[in-house]
Amino acid sequence: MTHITAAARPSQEPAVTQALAAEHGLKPDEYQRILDLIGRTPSFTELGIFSAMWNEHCSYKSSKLHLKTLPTTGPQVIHGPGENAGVIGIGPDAEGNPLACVFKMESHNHPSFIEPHQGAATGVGGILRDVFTMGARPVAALNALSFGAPDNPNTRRLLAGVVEGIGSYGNAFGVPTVGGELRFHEAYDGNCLVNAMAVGIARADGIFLSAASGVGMPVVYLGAKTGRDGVGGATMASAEFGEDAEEKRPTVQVGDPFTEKRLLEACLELMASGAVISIQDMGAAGLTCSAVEMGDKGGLGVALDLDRVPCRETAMSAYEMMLSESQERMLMVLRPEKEAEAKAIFDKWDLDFAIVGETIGEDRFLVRHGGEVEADLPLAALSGTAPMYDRPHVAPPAPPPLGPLPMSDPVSALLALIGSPNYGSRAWVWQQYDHMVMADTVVRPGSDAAVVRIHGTNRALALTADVTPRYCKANPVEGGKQAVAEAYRNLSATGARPLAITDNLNFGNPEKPEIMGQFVGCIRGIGAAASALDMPVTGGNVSLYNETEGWAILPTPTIGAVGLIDDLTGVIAMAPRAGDTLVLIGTSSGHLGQSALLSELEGRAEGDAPPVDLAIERRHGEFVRALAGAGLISAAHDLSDGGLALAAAEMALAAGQGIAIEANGDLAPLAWFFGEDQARYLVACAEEDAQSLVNRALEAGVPVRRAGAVGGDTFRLGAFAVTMSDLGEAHANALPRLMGEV
Amino acid sequence: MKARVTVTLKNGVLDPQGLAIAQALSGLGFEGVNGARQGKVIELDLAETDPDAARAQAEKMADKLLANAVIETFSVEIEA
Amino acid sequence: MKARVTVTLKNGVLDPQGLAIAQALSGLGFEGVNGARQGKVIELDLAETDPDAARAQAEKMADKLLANAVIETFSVEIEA
Amino acid sequence: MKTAVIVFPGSNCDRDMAVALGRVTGQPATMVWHKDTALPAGLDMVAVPGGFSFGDYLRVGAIAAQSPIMRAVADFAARGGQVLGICNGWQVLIEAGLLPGALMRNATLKFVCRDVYLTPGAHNGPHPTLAGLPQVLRVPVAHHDGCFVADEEALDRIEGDGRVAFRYVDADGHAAPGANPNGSLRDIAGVLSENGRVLGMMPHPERLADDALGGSDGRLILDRLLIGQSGDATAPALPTAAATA
Ligand SMILES: Nc1ncnc2c1ncn2[C@@H]1O[C@H](COP(=O)(O)OP(=O)(O)O)[C@@H](O)[C@H]1O
Ligand SMILES: [Mg+2]
Repeated sequence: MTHITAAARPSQEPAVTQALAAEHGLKPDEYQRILDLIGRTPSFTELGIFSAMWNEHCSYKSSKLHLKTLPTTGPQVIHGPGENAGVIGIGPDAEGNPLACVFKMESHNHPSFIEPHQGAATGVGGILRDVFTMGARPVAALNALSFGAPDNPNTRRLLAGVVEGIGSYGNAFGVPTVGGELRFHEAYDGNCLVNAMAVGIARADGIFLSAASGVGMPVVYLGAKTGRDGVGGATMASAEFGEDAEEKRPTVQVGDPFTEKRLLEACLELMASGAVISIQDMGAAGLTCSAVEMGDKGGLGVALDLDRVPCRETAMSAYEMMLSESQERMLMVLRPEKEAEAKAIFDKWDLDFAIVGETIGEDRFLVRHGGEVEADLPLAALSGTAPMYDRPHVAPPAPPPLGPLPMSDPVSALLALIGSPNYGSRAWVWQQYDHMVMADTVVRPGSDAAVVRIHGTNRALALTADVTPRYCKANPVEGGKQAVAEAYRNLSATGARPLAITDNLNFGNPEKPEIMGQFVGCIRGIGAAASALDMPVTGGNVSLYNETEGWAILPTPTIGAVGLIDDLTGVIAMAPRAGDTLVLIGTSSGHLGQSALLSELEGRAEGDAPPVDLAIERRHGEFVRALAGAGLISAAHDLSDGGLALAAAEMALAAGQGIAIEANGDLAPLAWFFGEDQARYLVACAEEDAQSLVNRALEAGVPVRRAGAVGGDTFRLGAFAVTMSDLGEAHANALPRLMGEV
Repeated sequence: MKARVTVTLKNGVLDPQGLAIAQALSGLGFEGVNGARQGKVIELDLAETDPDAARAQAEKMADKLLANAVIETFSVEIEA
Repeated sequence: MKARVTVTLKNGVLDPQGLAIAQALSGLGFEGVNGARQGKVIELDLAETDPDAARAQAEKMADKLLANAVIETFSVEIEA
Repeated sequence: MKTAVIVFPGSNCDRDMAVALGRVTGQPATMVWHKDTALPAGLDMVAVPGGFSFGDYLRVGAIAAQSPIMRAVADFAARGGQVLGICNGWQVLIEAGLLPGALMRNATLKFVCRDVYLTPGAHNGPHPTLAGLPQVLRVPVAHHDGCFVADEEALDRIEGDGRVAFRYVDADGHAAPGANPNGSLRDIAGVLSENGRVLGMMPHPERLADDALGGSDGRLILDRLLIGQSGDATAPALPTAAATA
């Protein structure tokens, strides 16, 4: 091994000490682990490499132990967690070739809080790269957003910037952004959440992985040039915000969707040419993480010559190049005989293509720059010996008991809810996203799940992102289950068969036992639901330390889910027809604990979260899909936040038709209309089909009840009524009003 | 009184537009373009008639709204 | 040699961005903003070392690509 | 019928356009790379697709308009060939000098993606190129820079010549606040060249040309441009005059 001598270090580089290690986010015992591992003081560049590899973002040191408990297999799963994105089988294309869906969700929370437009844009860019690195063409994007209270002075600016940033990137790249989530809660005042999901389609026999193979193979750098962007970014993503966040600001990364679009086309051409042995995008801690991962997965070493890295700025040091987070870059191991062909493709697209190293037989990560060895480390140990923690956790305290019901008539309560930023129309958001490019969007945003046709076939993917953080805080296990169950329902309500999920686990500081308790509980719930509903977890992302001065976000494990529709004629939309009968599927107990009604109208977070019975969820979901398959229903919508009243109102607005929901003598009006019992759907059918629907339900052991009828221009909850135009105005103006546009 | 606020990206911040412009100029046969950076200029028509006060006002506006301090810097000129 | 090309909208051409800026400034409590217009500035790093030649070059570039004569005008400054 | 779709780096509706044209003509469209200098022979239509050519950097359409292929497109138009520019394609045709006016940032400053309603033509009925279309068509828009501007004199001339291809209207076919998604002057959604052979429009007919996607009014527009031109007696004869702005 070439030993690194202090004398070889450029003089301006700081001496490596425990204090410097601490500035890099390495705890004293972690620094000691490095000293033990390499038997000497690391160089500055090496310290940077360790800090990148061992921070929470790359090493998952607080979460790994628990993530391992999630179910990840199933007949549909081609690649589970561990690759850039999950891969599942989705049947053949028009020529009979097997197709795969490649999808994942990832957070860009901290960067978006610092610079909302660019932070969100680069988040979208990063997740798109994860998908096309695997050989898939992205066909859809979703985003789950959480912001502080509507009246927090930062909220508008962050919302406007994030939405603009997501749009600017996805729209220019040319992927339809078809769905997502948007919520406001004071717990996100100091930490917004931006979770971006991308979904792609590839030939199942044309998936590319990151594991290098073969000794002496050229390692190629592709895409944009390297600048000092985000140096230290991966470290930042894992640090709690504090008073000094201003000073920690690293250079902000700027997204370049034009380069990403060219990179996509060039990579897909390159893959088709047979030149690629393995490929990996450069994400957090770019060159470091990608090179180590390719070597580690392939059981090889990697030698890099930084003199050959295309740089955008002058005099970049090895440390800066190894930690740069410049966007729109890839690393590839190339079949040497294909070099000329590969280079021609990148020349055509005006992108950089440079051989920057090679694979080596020893377990070694060797980095040279300007004639010096800047790093010389055992490669496998960089990820293999990363710390892993079993952090102490306690079950969070039970929420206060459920107090008295609000004093409100149901229609006033509905208008307050549907006119609020949390439950008003999201059109203000998704109209800023091109949700139709690629001309395969069958069900646009604004419904349950979005439906995107598999190009050239008569089948489609259904896509959704869901979580109810209020529930997760009150009862992490039930909340975790509910997030998966709601995703399952959203897919089922479109007629889709749920296939698999990706999770994006956003939490506060895991070093606090209550936060760790939320994390552990949510994972238990997600795991149980994923098993029971046959939706294995194929990948995900963990974002911890979403906390500012001790103020943590609500536990927010966003679930992104994919389902399959075997025939486009079986797609069920949300809009019923005039004259239809509405049937409520599922049991209503009037559960108001942690309900939208209490939290939105009175800011009360009382009572337990609604319990989730997974066997019932499954039975009801299968029942709705069977109804859709039999052509018995004209519309379906799942019940979630705001219960029956909000679901019925959304269906009425989608149809432009009035709806009358009957009262229920067994429950208090607010409990009946706004209770959030799970496993429920509201479906619409022709009056003459209602009886056969009820008969089927009896056979299937599914409780159903007639809930109302469609038609007219009035919306009714029992004896209370509002005109459709007033309802529509409240719904449509909720976000424009927040943004000061109306 | 007219104030002109010029907002440019900080050094080191990626400027995709600038790169594309430089490439396009080369593509058009212009030689010797080592690089290009794009910024914006905002011309303000201010009621203020004192140049120093106008400058101070424009600087405040740039600080508060016209420039994004995280990635941009600005300069102010006052026109007679 | 650096050349700075400033491109602004011709008078009379609708400038939604300028309008929005003026509105936003008033919304932030700045008084006496009679109007705002937004343009762009492109800083070129040219190999040319003669100021006059550099100016001529930059003007050609502006003419050909950087400005759209239908709606915009431009001016060129050469920095030492 | 032979059609071609130009592909610039950053184009992203090129495939959508090719699929829709293929469906209308029954023949695959030829994709033509922006660095090419010639179009395939015997074309019935060249489409300049939507997207973000060159990232929309500098000025929408400006860099693409300087591409080598655009010289060939201009020659084709000058010979009376049919050219269709959608969204970014219209922006490119304007920058290339094939159509008048300019497309500026939307008045809301926001990107907008939604269905809009269009009515063909100016006050005195549709241009012959677009004759026979329904009075109201539903077609989506998706753009950030679709606000059509020109000086009053130019607007009067375009209108006077009957070269307003489409106007934004409400679902009933009337001008209405909120019907115009971008602040375009006189609600103009698309413009034709003097000879009626070059059409630029912001809405995307290729995106609603398939009932599986919830509508096919876009298909009617493409049908009219392609099939109407040879089969329909009301279609204008191939003019020889140059298609200039
Ligand atoms: N950030 C977003 N981006 C795109 N679409 C969104 C976003 N937030 C919400 N939507 C869309 O708005 C609709 C309503 O969202 P939501 O109320 O979360 O639905 P549900 O309660 O059925 O999960 C859905 O179609 C959803 O995809
Ligand atoms: Mg739902």
